[in-house]
Amino acid sequence: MAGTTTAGADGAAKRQAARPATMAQALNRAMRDAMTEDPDVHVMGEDVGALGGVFRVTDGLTEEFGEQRCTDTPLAEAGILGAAVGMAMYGLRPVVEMQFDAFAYPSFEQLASHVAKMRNRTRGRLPMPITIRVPYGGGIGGVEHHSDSSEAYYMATPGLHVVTPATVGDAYGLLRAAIASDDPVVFMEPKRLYWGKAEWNPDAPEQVPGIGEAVVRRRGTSATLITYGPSVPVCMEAAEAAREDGLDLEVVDLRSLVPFDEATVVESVRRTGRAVVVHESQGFAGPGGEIAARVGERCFHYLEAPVLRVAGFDIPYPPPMLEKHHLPGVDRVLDAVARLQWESDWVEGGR
Amino acid sequence: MAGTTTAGADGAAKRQAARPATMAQALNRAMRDAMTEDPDVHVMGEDVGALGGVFRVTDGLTEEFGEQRCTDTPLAEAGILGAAVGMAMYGLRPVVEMQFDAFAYPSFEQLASHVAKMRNRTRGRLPMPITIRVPYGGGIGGVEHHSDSSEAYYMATPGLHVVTPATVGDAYGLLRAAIASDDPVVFMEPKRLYWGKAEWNPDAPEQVPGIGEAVVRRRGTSATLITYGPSVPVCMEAAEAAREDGLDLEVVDLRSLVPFDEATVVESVRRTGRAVVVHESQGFAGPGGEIAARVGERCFHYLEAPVLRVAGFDIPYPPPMLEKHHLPGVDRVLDAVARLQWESDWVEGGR
Amino acid sequence: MPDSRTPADTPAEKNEEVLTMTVLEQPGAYRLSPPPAWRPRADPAPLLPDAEPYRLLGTEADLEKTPGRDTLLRLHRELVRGRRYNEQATALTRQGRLAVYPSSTGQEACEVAAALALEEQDWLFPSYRDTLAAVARGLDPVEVLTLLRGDWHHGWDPKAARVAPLSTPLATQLPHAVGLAHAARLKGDDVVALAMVGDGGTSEGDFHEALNFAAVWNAPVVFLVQNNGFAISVPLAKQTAAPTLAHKGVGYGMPGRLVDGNDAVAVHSVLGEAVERARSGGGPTLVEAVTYRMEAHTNADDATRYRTAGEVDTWRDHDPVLLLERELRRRGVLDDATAEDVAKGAEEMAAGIRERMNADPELRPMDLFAEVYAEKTAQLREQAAQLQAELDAEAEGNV
Amino acid sequence: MPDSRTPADTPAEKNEEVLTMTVLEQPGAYRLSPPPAWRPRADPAPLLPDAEPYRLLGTEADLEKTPGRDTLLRLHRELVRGRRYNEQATALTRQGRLAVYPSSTGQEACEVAAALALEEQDWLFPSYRDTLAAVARGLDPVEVLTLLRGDWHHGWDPKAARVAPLSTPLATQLPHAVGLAHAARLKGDDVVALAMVGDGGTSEGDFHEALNFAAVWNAPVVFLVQNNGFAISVPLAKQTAAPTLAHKGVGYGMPGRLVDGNDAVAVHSVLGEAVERARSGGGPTLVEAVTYRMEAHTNADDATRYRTAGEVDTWRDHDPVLLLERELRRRGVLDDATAEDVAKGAEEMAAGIRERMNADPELRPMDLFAEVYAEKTAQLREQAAQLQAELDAEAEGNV
Ligand SMILES: Cc1ncc(C[n+]2csc(CCOP(=O)(O)OP(=O)(O)O)c2C)c(N)n1
Ligand SMILES: Cc1ncc(C[n+]2csc(CCOP(=O)(O)OP(=O)(O)O)c2C)c(N)n1
Ligand SMILES: [Mg+2]
Ligand SMILES: [Mg+2]
Repeated sequence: MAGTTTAGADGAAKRQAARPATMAQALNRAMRDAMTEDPDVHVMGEDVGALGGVFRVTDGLTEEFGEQRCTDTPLAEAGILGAAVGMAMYGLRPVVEMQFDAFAYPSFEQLASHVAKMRNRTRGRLPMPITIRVPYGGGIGGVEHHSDSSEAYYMATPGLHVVTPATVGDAYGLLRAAIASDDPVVFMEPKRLYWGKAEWNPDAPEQVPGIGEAVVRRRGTSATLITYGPSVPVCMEAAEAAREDGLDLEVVDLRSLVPFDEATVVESVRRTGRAVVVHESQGFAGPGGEIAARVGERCFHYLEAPVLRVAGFDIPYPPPMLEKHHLPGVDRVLDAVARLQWESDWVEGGR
Repeated sequence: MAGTTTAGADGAAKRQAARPATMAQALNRAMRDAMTEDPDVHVMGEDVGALGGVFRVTDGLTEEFGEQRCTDTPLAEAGILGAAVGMAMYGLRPVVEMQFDAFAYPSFEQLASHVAKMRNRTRGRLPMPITIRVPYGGGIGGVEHHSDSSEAYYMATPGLHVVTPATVGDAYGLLRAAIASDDPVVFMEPKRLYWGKAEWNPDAPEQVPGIGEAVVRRRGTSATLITYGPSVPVCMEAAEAAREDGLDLEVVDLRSLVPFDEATVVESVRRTGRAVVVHESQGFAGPGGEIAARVGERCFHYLEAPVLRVAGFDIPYPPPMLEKHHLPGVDRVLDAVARLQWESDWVEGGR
Repeated sequence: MPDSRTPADTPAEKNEEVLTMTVLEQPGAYRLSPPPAWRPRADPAPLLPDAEPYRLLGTEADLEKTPGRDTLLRLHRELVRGRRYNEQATALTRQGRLAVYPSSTGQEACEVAAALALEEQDWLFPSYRDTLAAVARGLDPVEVLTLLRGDWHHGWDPKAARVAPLSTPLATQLPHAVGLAHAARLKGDDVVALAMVGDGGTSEGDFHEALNFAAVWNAPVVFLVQNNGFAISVPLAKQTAAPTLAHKGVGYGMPGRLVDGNDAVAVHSVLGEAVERARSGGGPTLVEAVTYRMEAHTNADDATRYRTAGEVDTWRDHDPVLLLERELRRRGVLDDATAEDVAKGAEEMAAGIRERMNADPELRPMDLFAEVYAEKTAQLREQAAQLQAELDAEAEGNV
Repeated sequence: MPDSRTPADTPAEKNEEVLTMTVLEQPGAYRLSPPPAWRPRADPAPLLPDAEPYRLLGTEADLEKTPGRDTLLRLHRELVRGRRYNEQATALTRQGRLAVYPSSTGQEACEVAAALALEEQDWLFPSYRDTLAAVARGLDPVEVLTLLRGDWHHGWDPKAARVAPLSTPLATQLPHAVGLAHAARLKGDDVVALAMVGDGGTSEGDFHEALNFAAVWNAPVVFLVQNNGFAISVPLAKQTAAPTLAHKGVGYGMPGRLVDGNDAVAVHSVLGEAVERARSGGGPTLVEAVTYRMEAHTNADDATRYRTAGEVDTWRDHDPVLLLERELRRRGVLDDATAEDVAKGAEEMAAGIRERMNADPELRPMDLFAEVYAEKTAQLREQAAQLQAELDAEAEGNV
């Protein structure tokens, strides 16, 4: 997917070296570059114009490309996504911003019954090159309906790609790939990583693997942490901490939930023999179910211990003052790692 | 849950013996009896009145209870479910019919953001005793959008119960229990079992276990088939067929997907040492993911083979003339059973 | 039709202008210290529908001048063919050749007029009820019936035909029409979208959102509501309490037009005007065509459960084919020879459909995986291989 | 307000009657052989809003007769307290005592009038913007602010207070109001529901579906749209092209009323009339109150990105508190002593809020599992045990 990480049309005069950039800035740059390169790319959503989005991810796009390229729509998510379907039918590449995870739900019928199915029902004649950006997850002190992790819904809908970056570089590269994709991509942006910074060169963004490829963020031999999005930094921290216990954990960042990179995951777990799936979404019928089931099936003879899951509780997302009790943190990850039957002392009843 | 299977207010004169009844008739009778016993039970939906619903499940209810107790609503699913929320807030017990699985999607926001969360956010002060009847699944020759299996969406939404009958007796008993429940129940009715008949006495319906209890439909020792709804008859047939191969399969009918009866499932698999999860919904991120992951974790040391899944393909539901290729049938179940490493000949790459 | 309804009299100005309006142009003044003068954002009067459904048949309008003899005869021919098409499709259902058929018998005037109102480059957005509109637009009936036959979900090339797939989830096609029309305008193309929906569909949120987007974006869209009296079994009175469905237009800032949906000439005229208005930058129009569904909802429905034969009979006198034929004969536009010729053509069309639909369709099971994505995922490759193996085994007679 | 708008003049008859209308009462007649005479289902004329926002302040209306001195003074007191409440809540945000606060500064007339228009047994359905309406209805401000403080999602007993939880997903509370009002009517109870929504919220499908259900069911509901000019950054002109939002009413068969939302007496009067109309079986009303959001959307918003200070300034002269106070003084209804007394009361209320909100709320982590279901599932029992163990370990200083 070489074309997806080019730096846009800026002249050499404006070129810069790497400098600290946030994920929000990288996402913004990805849209800017895509819009510059392809006049068919249109950004639309609530408050994406003058305001630049409530997270400022579309900052400056209307100023640069005009109101017809980055458009404040009426406040109606089904209407937004439905209109995007029509625009895609006419050859545009809409990039839709849903303001918060739970506010994508009104568009669920358009998503499940049209966006996901249009290519298939028309035997490929009406592909849906739509990117649906969904800020997701908690940890930002949001009140109810502002912190849902809705990726399980999208994963369970054949026809959609589901992608989620965990790093600044991936944010840029994966969003470019999503916009360039001829298939609909639900692009899940971990809210609490929006302001995380990394060294990054907007004029020569690093090449990153494309949609459908997981990445081993940290090599290890003792056990594999399988994770994505907002839980990647948690797992990296847990892996650091586990070194004190003499454990060398591998961390796999899935990057795409659909397509699912089974090869990378299975290779890792067969090598380490142990796995913990970590995510923020509720555990029951959450993404980890599919992942653990698949690992269990494909790595059966290599497993030294059951595949464990560390996830959000099976509850509606808590109010801000209690969210820390819900979010899977380093301690819970380490607890799960400790239960991976290092000495065949399997404890019944843990999660 | 004793009160949920009483026979209604009919006098002895009208009492009858068991006779062949369809699942549709049992569901109809469940609503009739619930409405007779409790004036707060209201049935509502599209065409539930004079027409008796497109599957005739509400046949005669308007005639018997009047238009205010069984109400043809305007054609707007979010409005129906949203109005039901308000009615429940005032103490009614709405029973909502969604006409087909995919036509419940417009109400997704009301379901996920209100129905599922209202009790929790109000600390129990506004429970939501709403039953949402969703005819689901395929095998009836329906054109697109008429055969979805949407249960994964509801399972992934904490706060909802998800229940699905596979027998005439369960249809009555579980629907009575759903209507009697103070929590919202998504009641998934397997369309292609609507017209399946069994001996059943409407005036003395059999007592069945309540919501949250699985049932072992067939005892066996070789392996456990874990299934629900439309796939229960398929698994029963597969179990019969497997006897030819000398295999004695156990069949667990989950009946409730939420709450999930882990105890029954785990007990069974620990006993047989092998398990196949069977459902019609797409495999990837489908209900079987959670089930297989949970069994894998809780039965790890008892498993002789990986937990396998037999499911619908990861595709939009096919057109009527091709659906037979999609639906998990007896042969696919037997194929999976054959791959349960009876002689340690694990085959890579099968599903 | 009042003259005030000309395309020049647009409810919303061009988009650019609308966007520069500020909140100060809203109402809210306190008389004692007036803020900038209040005015409504559009004049409501021209957006309101006529007091009665607009008609041309049975009036003294000079139809030979407008729409003219050719159009009258074309409408007649298509109506007769349309009726025959509906009968043929219904018959195919009885023979098990179609999984289901939602007939538009009684609604042919709307179906045909919708197709004829559009130019070559325009787009039609039909619902499941509107296969006839697609056929009248020139599509191959066998391709059009694919969804209802059941060998695939959809049968024609939407881009080549500029007819969107039949939409089953109610009203969901309306925002698509808005988005497409908007996109075409952004690209500078002269394209109008005409989207069809039923009276029941107007209750859905997507109807509301689509009309609002269309008005705010001033998109070249015509919304045609066929009010055929029922949403399956539910009569209009349980669907809405509005004076007419056309009265919804003003709430979006677009004109609402009310027309006798069984008067083919009137529907054609109203739609034609709305299409012209859209084409010339005047924005969207909502048209309510009052008609009646003569058959059951589909062959699977039992209409006797919710309406009387007498009610249906009353509408037989208002049959759109009858009305037009009677009028054209009265005016001397249609003679026996032409009528016979038309009938013969319709018979031939029906025979062609019958013959081709009686052949078994070619089934392509492997297509189940072909276009889920542009490229199959690893999981889909596995699953496709599994099905292929099953099919191979079956072909070898192993199963 | 024209006299034709009396409750007797209802748009939809009683439900029972509506449901017996048949499709033959629809339009669609062919003049040459007339079907049963066509008539619209309701007379549209009385459903249309006034040409300008209705006002009472600054007019010669005899306010001391209606609404009367007591109500005028009550409105004034609540407006002053409301303003003070808004200021206090905003200040608490700056001090980190609230997670977020969507202020209703500038909209106090709507908030207060909504609360005062209802009887004891009636229900209020507020959005996140409408904490003041809940407070003006008599709820404890600290309970009302629970959601925005963040210790729990909701803070009062909705049944005891007859105030539904603050609704964050836009317009979703409207069908709830319809369902509740409908249920109460079915039970024979005298209950009216008043539901509040913003101008942006009117674009959502749920708005449409709720209004349609209300009209078809003839439910006793009043929909109050506070058109405060913006949906976060999006101005009204990008939200709708309608002449006014009140023009949406006719499309559902309910009256649409347009009122100056900064004229507390006018809003109170229009809402009072709509509530009475609903109570007496006249069905729902849509009220658009034209007002202005003086603060940013919430403390997290930067309003300078999308509007000028000048625009905001223009509205300062139309401040609802100022308007009412000026008028009451002009009319001699309000004297210095009363005004001072009112101000003092407001200060005391603010001090009370400050003090209680400065105390740390009692956090109850185990409540995360308490009311997900009536009874915990096995999975939730496991998870609760896990959290309890973690909390215990923490309490013992083990973590
Ligand atoms: C979202 C959605 N809900 C429900 C249905 C099921 N359904 C199919 S047709 C129909 C009635 C539609 O009535 P109307 O809009 O008046 O169109 P008509 O069939 O009369 O042409 C219903 C309820 C559907 N297709 N989509
Ligand atoms: C369904 C939904 N979509 C988006 C949002 C995010 N959001 C919160 S407030 C708001 C603007 C609402 O504007 P308006 O309805 O005019 O109410 P106001 O804030 O002006 O009172 C938006 C877009 C939401 N809360 N719910
Ligand atoms: Mg209809
Ligand atoms: Mg607003």
